[in-house]
Amino acid sequence: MNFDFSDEQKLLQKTARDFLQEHSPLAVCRRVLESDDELYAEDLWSGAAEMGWQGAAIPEEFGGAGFGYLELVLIAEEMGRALAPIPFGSSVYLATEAILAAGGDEQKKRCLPELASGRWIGALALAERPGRPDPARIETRLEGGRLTGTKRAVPDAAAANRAVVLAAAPEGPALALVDLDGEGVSREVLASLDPSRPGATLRFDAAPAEPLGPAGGGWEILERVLRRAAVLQAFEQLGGAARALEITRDFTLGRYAFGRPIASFQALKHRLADVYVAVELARSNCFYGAWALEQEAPELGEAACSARVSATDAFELATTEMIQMHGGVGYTWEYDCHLFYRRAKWLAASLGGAADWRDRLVGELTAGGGA
Amino acid sequence: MNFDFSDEQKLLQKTARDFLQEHSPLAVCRRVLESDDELYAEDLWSGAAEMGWQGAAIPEEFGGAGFGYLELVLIAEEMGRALAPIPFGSSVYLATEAILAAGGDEQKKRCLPELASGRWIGALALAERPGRPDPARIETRLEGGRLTGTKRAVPDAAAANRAVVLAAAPEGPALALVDLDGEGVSREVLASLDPSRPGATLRFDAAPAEPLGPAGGGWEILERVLRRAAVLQAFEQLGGAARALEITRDFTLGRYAFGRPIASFQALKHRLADVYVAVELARSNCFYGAWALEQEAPELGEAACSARVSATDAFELATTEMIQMHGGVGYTWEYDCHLFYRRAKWLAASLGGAADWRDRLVGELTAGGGA
Amino acid sequence: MDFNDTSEEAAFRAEARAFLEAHVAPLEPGQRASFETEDPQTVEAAQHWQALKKDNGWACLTWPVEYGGRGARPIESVIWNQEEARFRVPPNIFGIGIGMLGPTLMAHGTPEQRERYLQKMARGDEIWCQLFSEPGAGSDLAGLQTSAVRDGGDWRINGQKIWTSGAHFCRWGMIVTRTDPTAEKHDGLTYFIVDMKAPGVEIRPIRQINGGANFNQVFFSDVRVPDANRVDAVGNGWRVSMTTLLNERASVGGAGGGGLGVRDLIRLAGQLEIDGRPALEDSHVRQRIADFYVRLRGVQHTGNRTLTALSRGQTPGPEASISKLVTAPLAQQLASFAIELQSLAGGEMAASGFQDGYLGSPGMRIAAGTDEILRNILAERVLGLPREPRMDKGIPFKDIPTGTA
Amino acid sequence: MDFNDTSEEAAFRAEARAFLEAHVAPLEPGQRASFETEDPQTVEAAQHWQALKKDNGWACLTWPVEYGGRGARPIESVIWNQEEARFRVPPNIFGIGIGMLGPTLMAHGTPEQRERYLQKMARGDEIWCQLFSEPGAGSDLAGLQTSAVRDGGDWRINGQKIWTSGAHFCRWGMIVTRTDPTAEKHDGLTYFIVDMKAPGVEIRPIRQINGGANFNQVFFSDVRVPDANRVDAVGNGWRVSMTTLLNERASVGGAGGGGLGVRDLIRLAGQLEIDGRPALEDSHVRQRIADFYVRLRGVQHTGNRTLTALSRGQTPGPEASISKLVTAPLAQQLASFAIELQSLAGGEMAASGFQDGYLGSPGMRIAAGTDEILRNILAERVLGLPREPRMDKGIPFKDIPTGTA
Repeated sequence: MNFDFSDEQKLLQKTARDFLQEHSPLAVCRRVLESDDELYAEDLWSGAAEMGWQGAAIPEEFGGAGFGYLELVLIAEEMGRALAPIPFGSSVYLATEAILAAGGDEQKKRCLPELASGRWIGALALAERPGRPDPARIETRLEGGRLTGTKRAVPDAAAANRAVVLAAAPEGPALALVDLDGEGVSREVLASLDPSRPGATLRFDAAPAEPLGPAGGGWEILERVLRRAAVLQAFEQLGGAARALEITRDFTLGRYAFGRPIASFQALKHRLADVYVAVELARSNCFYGAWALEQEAPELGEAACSARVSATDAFELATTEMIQMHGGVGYTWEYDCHLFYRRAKWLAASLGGAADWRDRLVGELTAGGGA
Repeated sequence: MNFDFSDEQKLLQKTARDFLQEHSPLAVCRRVLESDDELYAEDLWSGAAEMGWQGAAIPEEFGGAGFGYLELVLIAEEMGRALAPIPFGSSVYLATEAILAAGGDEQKKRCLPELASGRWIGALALAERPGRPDPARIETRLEGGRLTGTKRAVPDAAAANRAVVLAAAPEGPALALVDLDGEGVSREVLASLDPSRPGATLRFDAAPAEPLGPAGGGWEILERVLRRAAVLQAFEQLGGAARALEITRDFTLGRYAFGRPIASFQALKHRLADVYVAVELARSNCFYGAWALEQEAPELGEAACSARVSATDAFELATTEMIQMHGGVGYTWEYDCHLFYRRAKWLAASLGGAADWRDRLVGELTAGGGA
Repeated sequence: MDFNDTSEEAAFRAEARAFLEAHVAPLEPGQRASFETEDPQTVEAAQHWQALKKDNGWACLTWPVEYGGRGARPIESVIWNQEEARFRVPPNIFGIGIGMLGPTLMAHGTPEQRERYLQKMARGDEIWCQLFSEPGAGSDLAGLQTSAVRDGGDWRINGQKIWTSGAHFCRWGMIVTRTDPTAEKHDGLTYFIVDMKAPGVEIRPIRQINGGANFNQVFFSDVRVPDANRVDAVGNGWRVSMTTLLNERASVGGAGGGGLGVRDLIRLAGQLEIDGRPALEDSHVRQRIADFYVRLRGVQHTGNRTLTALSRGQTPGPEASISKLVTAPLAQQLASFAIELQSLAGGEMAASGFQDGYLGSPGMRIAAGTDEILRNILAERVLGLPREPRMDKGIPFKDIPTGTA
Repeated sequence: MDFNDTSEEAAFRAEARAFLEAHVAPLEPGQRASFETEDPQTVEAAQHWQALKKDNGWACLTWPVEYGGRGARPIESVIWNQEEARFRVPPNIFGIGIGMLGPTLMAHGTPEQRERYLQKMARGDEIWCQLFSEPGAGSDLAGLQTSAVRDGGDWRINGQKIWTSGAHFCRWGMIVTRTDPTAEKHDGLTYFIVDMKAPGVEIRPIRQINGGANFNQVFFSDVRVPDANRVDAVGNGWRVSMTTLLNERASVGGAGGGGLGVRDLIRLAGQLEIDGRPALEDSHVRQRIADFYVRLRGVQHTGNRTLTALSRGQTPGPEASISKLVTAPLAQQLASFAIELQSLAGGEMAASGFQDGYLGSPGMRIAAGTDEILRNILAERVLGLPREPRMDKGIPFKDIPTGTA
């Protein structure tokens, strides 16, 4: 039984943590969150690229660092701990994965080095209306290399310069790659629940777009990409949850009421234990997801859903309790609780909430896979 | 605002409580539960009939006491408090209500006095398989005054001598009244989750049966009866929940650990507060249900669902916590916790679980009624 | 059992409605009187309306007539509030004074204090705020550290209060201070009336996580208070504060969640689709809606039971704590669920009002008694369970561990 | 990252499997070795199997060789258990002795005691039980009242123990008693080996709410124990007990829920219909199934992390408490939900195995550490949160309030 990361992988994680402690303290997240025009921390983004993180899972032949997924998940966990205000998830877990999954060799050679270097910032444009996306109701059209339609609430799209877009082609759902700074594209930056990760509405008016993967196969590729992204983002959620728990624990140890630390009151102790349990269950499910991702295992579907569900739940629980256990100060702008609370809900929404993934999990289980 | 019972009604409730304290201490419930052949407490049943309870809502012209529903709900609450091991709910809330709702004048004149006196013990035979009943899948047939088919898990059917049976007639779903001691009827007493309220499987082989209400209208009548029964049984659940809370409270006050009553530990205090809240919300919803029942108000559908859901939840929560807070002794046969725990789950099942009623509630709300 | 007024109540309601109709416009359907603005014009409008009510016998309904009230029964006050809520009136910024501080002065103040302050409080000529909580003393109010030290015939106050509503437009505040740190925790406190315009009083708004700023921090630097403004005896501040807080509970009562509710959720679910069918037909969505609905209806009907007790002349118990304990977490759960239902779009503030609700609801779970304090109240005062062991009894306040020494 | 044995582990596993295949039959798919029967034949069969294992070096794997063990690494013990679980073997009724009491004797017993008892314990020739809990001392074990009083060279034991497994077929028991009620609570305890066949020992089975009777009450009336059977010093019983209980935690570990699981629930949902469609397509049902599944998988993979630590020669922490804290309430919730799904039929025991699960699961939440105790352990030992204030410290045991005086 070897169900843990190797010492080398843990060392890489430690390096990432040290780097982010220095370059992405919570003040950086707060700076972007409070700013009207700083859409992401550019210095942090380029620093991460220098560390090779954007290209962690991109093979070296395509300009990546070629670390692999067991390394990338640990970087993701640290991104989550740091609440890094950069579009890492959208560019790395989604756009990069889409090109890795569906791109032709020429596309990979052309696009992946741009993504690995951080020059391209990718996003995935999926939703057109509130509610669970539905392949039968895609109104954005891709025809003759031109894209027309509107994508709503695209995560990280305020910062991105490229988008992988789900569109309806004559052959069926298709993915297309679009230059967001090119012709026929306009964007409206939106107020995000987590303003450190601003999204946008993207409008395409016959914008030039190149198909990604076989026409008509877009939905299947998307499903594959989402599954992989779910594992990666679950680690980000896990990192955030664990950090929220640590901060809450430390606060309750230092805060006294009735002559003793509030951490000694059983109501808080027991709920902190419950948060700890949720975080550890999420961690274990995430480990399994990482294994399945790295192995391209048939269990990936089930593992990704489980990791996603438990990490989403853990982060939401940890941050809800974080504010509550901080009491009045936890509800002030000045304290950092709301940074975590916002990020937790925003990450939950950005790949569709836990309910969607629960439903999908049962689909995986009853399709004949699973434990 | 006069959203409470009157002093006269409260006096009647007090009388009921006193009577049941004397004639239905928990030892009586335990006696029936542990007995292999005592199917219900016959003495208690006839005592209740002498008090006029079986006929509480039956008009005096049909042999009832004619108290009304605001009185009957309070008797039901006391039945719940006492865990009375008698088929009161099936006979009074279901069978009697079905005849009141659907019986012709002659039927009422003939049947209701029997039910009011307790000579007839009624049951409602509805389910044919596990899962939510479905009017499109009734296999029991009613034709030419003869009933054929099998009804499973009929609550209180071990004790009953009459049953109102849902059957498929040529015109559609129909209700029929059957003498369970008559020809063509056989019954198999089942081990119930709550053996103080044993159910049975009923097999009908061309058993003589008289139609109740218009042929083809059986499902609508049934829905009406279930709605009314839901309010009445909610009070029974409420009474059980409140008593479970009281017993648990008293136990935790008397039980010491670490030099102090376990009731002083915040983990228990806060959960007892949560049980109290659940009981009070249930009580308030029950009050509303009682008002709607008594008024035959258009809000009855919504009110019945709300009362049923919150009372079911409260009783299950109170009894689950009851065992847990009693600790080891709570898990022994000797202590009374399991009497409550069994009754709570059994009552939940006997009209279909809370999930069924939640679903029904949204139907009521979106059909244009409600608050 | 019914939901009707008694004939006496009906007469009162008719009279109240007649007065309202004569002076203010009814709210349109769906319209809400704004409760957020605290600009000078709004304050002035509120004072104007309060004065009009006072001059016509519709202010401070339950106060005795001698102090400017109407001597009405509590149920009548409820009826007035129900009726007034149907009209377009300025926000009520007098609640803390009239509901909590006025009754405190009646119980503990000197005849001079009652004479000087109550009528002006009743008429809204002078607005009042409450200065109890401190950064280090929230749920454990008696842990407060703001000091008052004798200085000739005056007192000098130093320290910091927090969560004060309306501090910047208030004329007077009621403050609890520590006058003897060597006494036991609850014994060394004294209660004062403090001039909010006095030198040394500094007010800073607190920004909340939802961007709102409904509360303030108030700093006291050598603020002088004459001994005539002391309420009740030196060292008796805890008892006086309890009077104030008991009246808070009575006046807060059934604070409904505010923000979007279950009807809004039903509407949302009617607009969204899951797998090509309305979300409102999805059984998971239905279960959640029903769960929210049943609990909220339970709270509402619990409120009706409380009103019934009032109508019958009884005193409702601390059962009122149920309302906030249920509705505040529920508002958070409901907003959270609605956001989840919006799926990918849920991360944008503009997707619906539920995003605002998600950011606003945590404050409801903390303000005016945290969930934890409310559970303690129910456990101890209703169920009669014992208190936790106290580590802060029987020793001088200054020796109680604070974690900061 | 993988789920594979190291080559050393694989070799051990092969060796273990070879021994098992040579002596016992494999379980058929879906078949379970019964764990409930405790009739004399079963006890005898269990002893026979244990002796065979012992004589071939497969008993007490982690015990030192000198005491009858194999000196194996903990991961090897796990591998053995995994392999043995695939075969049709009698129930293991030696776990308490071998897992908890043996290690206690190794740490605290005299050379004579180790010599006398350990080999026979290892071989199953003598079966052991544990006598710790009392009716008035469960979670608060140190509140125990069973007394041992010196009587010449012997001790006389009086009192009552509870929740003792297998008392009627055990030869020996390990008992903690109070020898000095005037000492502080944890200081007045002494630990003994007691002869379960001695005069004055009376065993009564306890009937559980699900009808089972896996535990006993044991009454002691003037039971004589020679001083040679005392384990460690007089007054040192608490420390000895802690050794026993630490070994309990290590051996209980990832106790899986037992009973019906999420796969059974999926099967049930596939058989039932809601509104004419399979319940497995109902979105509410799917949400609940997924919730159960995810948590159980989380527990399972947490177990894999623990095994990995063992495989790497590390000591797993009290994180193992997670398993029971999650699975026991979950088993109850799962059974409850399955019953609800059966709707009207859910009230009958025969409807499915979930009714049994509903009655059995509350015991899992209480036995071997209640949910509450497990949360305390996680909060204090993993998160480092402070203990509750203690009201039972610094005073003689006899003066601690018990509520019964």
